[in-house]
Order: sequence, then C-alpha cells, then structure tokens
Amino acid sequence: MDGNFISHLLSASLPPGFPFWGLALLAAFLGALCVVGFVSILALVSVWLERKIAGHIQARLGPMRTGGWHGWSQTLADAIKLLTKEDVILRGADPVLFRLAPALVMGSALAMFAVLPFAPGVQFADIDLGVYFLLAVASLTTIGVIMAGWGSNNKWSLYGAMREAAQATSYEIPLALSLIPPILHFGTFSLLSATEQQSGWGGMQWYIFSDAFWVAIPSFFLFFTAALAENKRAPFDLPESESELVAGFHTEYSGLRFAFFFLEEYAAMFAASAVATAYWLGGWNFPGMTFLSTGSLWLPILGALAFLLKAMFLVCVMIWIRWTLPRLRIDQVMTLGWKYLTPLALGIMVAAAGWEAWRASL
Amino acid sequence: MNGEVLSFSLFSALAVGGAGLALFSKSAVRSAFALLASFLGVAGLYLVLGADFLAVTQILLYAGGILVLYLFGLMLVPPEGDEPRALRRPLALVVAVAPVAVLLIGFLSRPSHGARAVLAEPTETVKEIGLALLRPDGWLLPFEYASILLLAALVGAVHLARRSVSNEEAE
Amino acid sequence: MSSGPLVGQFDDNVLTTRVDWMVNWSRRSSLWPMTFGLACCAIEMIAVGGPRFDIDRFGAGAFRATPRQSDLMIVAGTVNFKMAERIRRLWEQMAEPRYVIAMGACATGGGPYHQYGYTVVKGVDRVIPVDIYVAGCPPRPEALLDGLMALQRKIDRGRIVRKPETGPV
Amino acid sequence: MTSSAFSRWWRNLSDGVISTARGMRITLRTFLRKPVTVQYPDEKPDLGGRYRGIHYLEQDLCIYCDACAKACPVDCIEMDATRHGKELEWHAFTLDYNRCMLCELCVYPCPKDCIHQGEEYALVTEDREDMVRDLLTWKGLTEEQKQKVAEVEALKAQRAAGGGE
Repeated sequence: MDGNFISHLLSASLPPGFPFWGLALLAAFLGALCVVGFVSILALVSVWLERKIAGHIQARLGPMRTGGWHGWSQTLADAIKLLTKEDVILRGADPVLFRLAPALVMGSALAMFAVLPFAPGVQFADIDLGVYFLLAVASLTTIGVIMAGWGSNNKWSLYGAMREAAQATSYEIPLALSLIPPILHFGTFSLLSATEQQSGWGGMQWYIFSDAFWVAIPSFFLFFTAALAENKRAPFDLPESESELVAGFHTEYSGLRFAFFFLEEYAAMFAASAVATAYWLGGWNFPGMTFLSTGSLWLPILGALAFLLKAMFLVCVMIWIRWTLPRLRIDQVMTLGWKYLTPLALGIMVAAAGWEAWRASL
Repeated sequence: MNGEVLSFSLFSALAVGGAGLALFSKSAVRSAFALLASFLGVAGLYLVLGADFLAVTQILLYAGGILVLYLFGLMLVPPEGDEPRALRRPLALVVAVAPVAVLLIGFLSRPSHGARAVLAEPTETVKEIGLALLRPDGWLLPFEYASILLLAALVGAVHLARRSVSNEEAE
Repeated sequence: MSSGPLVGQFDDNVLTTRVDWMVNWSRRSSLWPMTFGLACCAIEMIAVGGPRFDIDRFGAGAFRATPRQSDLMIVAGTVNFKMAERIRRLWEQMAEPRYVIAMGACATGGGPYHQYGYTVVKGVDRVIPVDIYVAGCPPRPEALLDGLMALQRKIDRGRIVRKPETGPV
Repeated sequence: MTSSAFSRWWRNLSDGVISTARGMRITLRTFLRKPVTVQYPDEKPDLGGRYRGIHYLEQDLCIYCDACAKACPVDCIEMDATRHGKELEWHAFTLDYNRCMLCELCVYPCPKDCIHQGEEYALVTEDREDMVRDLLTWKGLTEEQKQKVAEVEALKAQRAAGGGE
C-alpha cells in the first residue's frame, strides 16, 4: 500500500511508533471527511450555478437576494432549511429500505470520488482498476434508486424506480463501451496513469488532440450522452419526471433524506465530468505546465484548478442541456440507447481497436 | 487477530448474513435487496484475496446488472400473497434441503487441509487476466466459446422479442 | 411550527438568538412553492415564476411537484368543495414547517362566488390555516411578491429554540 | 435491414445531433442576452395608466346615495352614515376585498365621482378580517392625504392627456 497524500501527511506528523492499521484507519477516516466536505461544497456551488444558468437561459436572473451578491448563499439556505425540515416516514413504507436507500445512493456517489485524480499527488486512492471501479460503484446508485422507489410504497415512486432500472441498465453498455477507446489508447484503467500520459506537448497532449482524435471526439460525445442518461439528468430524467410522476422515486422523501438524493445527483454529475476530463481533456494538464519545476507547490494548485475548471465546465454543459431539451419518452430513451448509442459505441470501439493495433504495429 | 482475518470475518459475515436474510425474508423484493449485501460481502472476500478485478466485476455485474434485472422481474410479477407457500409442502422442503445436505456431507467427509488460499500480490491483475484470457495457450478457446454462447442467447432473445413484420408499423 | 426536543426551550441569549436567526433566514430564503394552481390566479402565479417577475430572485423559484419537498402552498384560485378535500390532504402531506398563501379573492373569502357560489368554499382558511392573504382578482404578480415578502417578514418573527414571547400579544 | 432503413437511421442520428446543437445555440443566445426581469421591490412596476387598483373614497364629496353598493355585482360595499341636514356623520364605508373583483362597476354610477380605483395594487394581510377595508380612514380626512390624492389625480390626468390623444 503506497498510500495517498493524506497518509503521507499523517505518517510525517505522527510519532514513529504509531501502528500501521491505526494510520490506515485514520487516513481513511480523514479521506472520507475530505470527500464529504468537498462534495458538499461542490453541490452548493453546482446547485447555485444550476439556478443561475437556468435563470439566465430563461432571460431571468435566478437567485438574487439571499446573502447579497447574486444570491451566492442561496443553496446554503436551501441546505439548512432541508436539514431543519420535518423528516416524513410513511406508515405504509418499508421502514428499512426507505431509510437505507438515501444512504446507499449517497455512499456510492461519495465512493466515486476516491479514484478521481485532482492534481499531481492529490488523489485518495490510485487503484489499478480506476474507471472500472467507478462504473461498478455508479451502478450501485441504481439499486439505491430502486430501493427508494420500492420502499416508498407509492405508485409514482415505483414507476420512477422501474424507469431507472430500465434506463440505467441500458445505458451502462454504451457508457462502458465509449470508455474503451481511451482505455485502449492509454492502455490502463487508471485515471492517474491516463492523465500522466497526456502531459506531453507542454501539457497539451490530450486524448482529443492526439492522433486518434477522430475516434476520441465521437467517443467523448457518446460518453457524455450516456453519462447524462446514467445520472438521470434531463433530457433523460425520466425516473424523476415531475410532470407525470410527481417527483418519481423521491416523491415521498422530505428534508435531509431528499437532500441526499439531491446531493448525489450533483456528485454523480461531477464524477462523470471528471472521468471525461481525465480521459479526454487531459485531466489536470494545462498548457505551459512544463515551465513549472516538478517539485513546485504551484503544480498541484494550478493542476487542481485546471481539473476543477474543466470538470465544472462539463457540469455547466450538462446544466445547459437540461434547460435546453425537453424530456424524452421512455420508448425514445430506449430507442436512443439500444438502436443508436450502442451500435455507434461498438463501431467506435472497433475503429479505436484497429487504430491502436495499427499504431502499435508501426 | 490481524487485519486480514478481521476483514475476512467481516466480509464473510456480510455475505452469509445477506444470504440468510435473502432466504428467510418474507418479501421477495427485500430478499433481493438482501442479496445485494451478500454480493458486496463476496466482493469484499475477493478483495481480501487480492483479486480486485474480480471484486469490481462482481459488483458491476451482479449488483449493478443481475440484481437490477431480478428486481425488474420481481416488480413485473404479481404478488403471491404474504405467506411463502413452498414451505408448507414437504416435498419442496426435501428438494430444497437435499442438495445442501449432500454438499455438506461431501465437504465434511473430505480430509481437512484448511483454507489455504494463495494470496497473490495485487499487481496488474487486469493485465494478467486479459493475457490469460486471450493468449492461445491460455483460456482463449473457452473464452471465445462462452462469447459464442452468449451471442446465441442474445440472438435467441431478439428472436423471441421480435414482433412479426406484418404488425410492425413504420417507426 | 415543528416540534422537537430543542424547540422553545431556551431563554434569549447570544447563541439562541443566532440559531434562531440562522434557521429563520434559511426558511425565509428557501421557500419552495408547490406546483399547484387552481384557477385563473394560477396564471398570475406562473407569471411570477416567469422571467419578468422571477420569484427565484427570492429563492422561492424551485417549484416542487411533491408536497413532501415543498414549503409553501400558494392557493391560487377558486376552492370548491370537491377540491377542498384534496387541498387539505396535500397540506397534510407537506412536511413542517409549511406555509400557506391564499392568493386572490376566491381563496381568501370566496370572491365573486361568495353569495351564490354554492360549490365554493368561502375562503380556504376554513380548510387549512393560512399565513398570508393577498387581495385581487387576480392579484398582480407584484402583489404575490409582496405576499411572499410579507411571509418572509412573518417567518423572521418566529422563535424556534427560544421560548415564545409571553405577555399580551 | 434495407438500405432505406439504414439511411433513415443515419438521418435520425444527424437530425438529433443537429437539432440538439441548434437548441443549445438558442439557449446560449438567450443566456447572453440581458434578462428582462424587473427587480420588483426596488424597481416599481409600470401599471400602464389605467390600472384598476384598490379603491379610495373622496369622503367629503360622497352623498351617501348607495349607488355604488347597488351597482356592485358581489355586494361588497357596506356604508352607514347619519344625516344632519347637509352634513353627513359617517359611521362606516367598507369594501370587502374578500369578494371584490376590482371590476370598476362601482365607479361609473357615482353621481359625485367620489369613489375611485387607485394605483395601489397590493393588499397583503395576515388576517382575513383586514381584507374588509374601511375607506373612510383611507381618504378625505387629513390635509396631507388630500394633497396626496390631488397629486395622484394630477398624475392620472397628465397620463390620460399624454397617452389618450
């Protein structure tokens, strides 16, 4: 176990006789705290962004009055309100599943952040499986949503859960297939290693600028579309569709438990954007990073900034799409997934494999 | 007690407990969700053994795919009432218990050599598995055979689900 | 108001005043209304959500479809007896703290149907408790915004962890 | 799969991509536009000059003829006064905004032109009883208030002269 930056910091500051397992536990606990804090701040920023972008797309202003400058503390108020709001648990609901579902959803969303490489040296765990682990953990969210839909004992929730089950299992295939071109290109599942391989040309050897750009760009769009569907974002927000299913799978959730679902949505959006950033857009690499010396403290700071900016830009694009497109019908969602995205992803996978094999044979 | 034993006992408790819950839960959906705990426990056991690829595959395929399909199927089937009827039939009980008994007897009658799993160094498991599956002197033939089997199943499913051409409307 | 172990237990001091201020601030700044319109007043309510008036500026723009997640019920329109049961049920489904604005003459007191409208409830306050009444037939969108601000002022007066004020009210 | 089905597949695909891009261009353009929002409590709304708002009464002109109350389709005007020769001792002149539709039918029949609908557009209360507004306390009592009415009237006349012709 080579550990991450937290365990390095800890081992430097703790007395030498400290047992290893204690250090590992402490590092894990601190890492979890970091993730929770980061995700909370991230969700606060993204929800505020969502409301502001939604407002401006509709020629409105969005939140303006809460906290002064352009309603910057709007989501903070929302969060405190949700915390202090009554937590309704129905008499007819399944008490165990109803309580377990938000925790499962939230936990799987938080686990995704463990493998994201934010900056050189800033990553919680560089496991060899990287994005494969991420896909597996993301699929647990689906179970949580179905659990919520069933546990609520509400027909709208159940409809939402069924739609989520159909949609998520269908879009996992194009999602995974569209990840294969970068995996073949970099020869690794690890997001860290992929990011490091893109640092050539002064930090500009990103996958979409590489010689395989003609497979990189379509696979990027495929991944983005499939990730939208996987994260239940409009135009694929059928599990939630508030115009026909009240609020879908979280119809019966109020207060803190609803906040968990809310948080998960934005965490998952960021995680998908971060994967796209790490594989296609060069991760933390930014032009001109070769001018910085390797040991410089500016490297992780600017790198993290570049990574966050790229990922947040993709999150903003997701928001932009949400406020542009109307929701699809369930059969249209299925048609898009099976008849269009999956064959396209298969074709691109074959093309990428051929290209990489040809390049390797040179 | 070192960390390995601790994590092994934790994960196996999760796996066995989940399986027990799945068996004895009265609601079919609840037992499907209990299966999730069992899957996660098994994935944890794989992790303890250093098979991280297998662990993640276990979560991705069983928890993310197969369990969702189970739930999908369960929700489409009308409920059968509260009481599990199979337990009242002695024959069903015998059929259910007999294989387990046979397995247990077979397992116990063998000379015990202890659980001695070889703990592999968790290095590049993905690469090793990939090479083992695709090398001609490895598992290439069984692997391709399995994929042909899956393809045949897929074609069969498409054939079953296909509407007759006369009924098909133009998009 | 919501009940809990800490509610209404403390005398005034710096801490409790700040806690009350923060909770009140969050509640007043995040009044998510329910997607719920009954008649012509609903058109004005929709206009309030639209670009020109933009209720989202006050943080009240997240119209939630489910009563569990909404804080504010804007009764916008004529309440007839058949609907009154549903309104009552929706109100009961809302999680505390919940607030109600009766918008327009019909919701406040029966409006033009006050005399001869045998199907109309003469004011939604006969079914659910109302916090703010907004007059008009229908009220201008600005009037509804005024109602929202009046509700915010009312929430600001609330005491959550502090003991309620005693003496003549 | 016939060739027409295949070409339709490609056409659907390109249509989907192009229409999405087009929609996103439209929303981007709106995003970059200046919002049309009126910052309401800070900026006052433009009522358009002929707005029928909350009523006010020029109490000193009123002759207690009941014409407005008779004209009201929802019977929301109540008035009570005692006559002392030419002088009126007012007890009540209330208008119930729980019923009023702001239809202006009470304004036309008034022989003295003393009941008006002003530009006050919002009547917000925390108690339903407050919706029954006493127009006597509203207008015609102090010099200050009279002056205010005169100002409003002048403004109205100015607007009518400017916009009408």
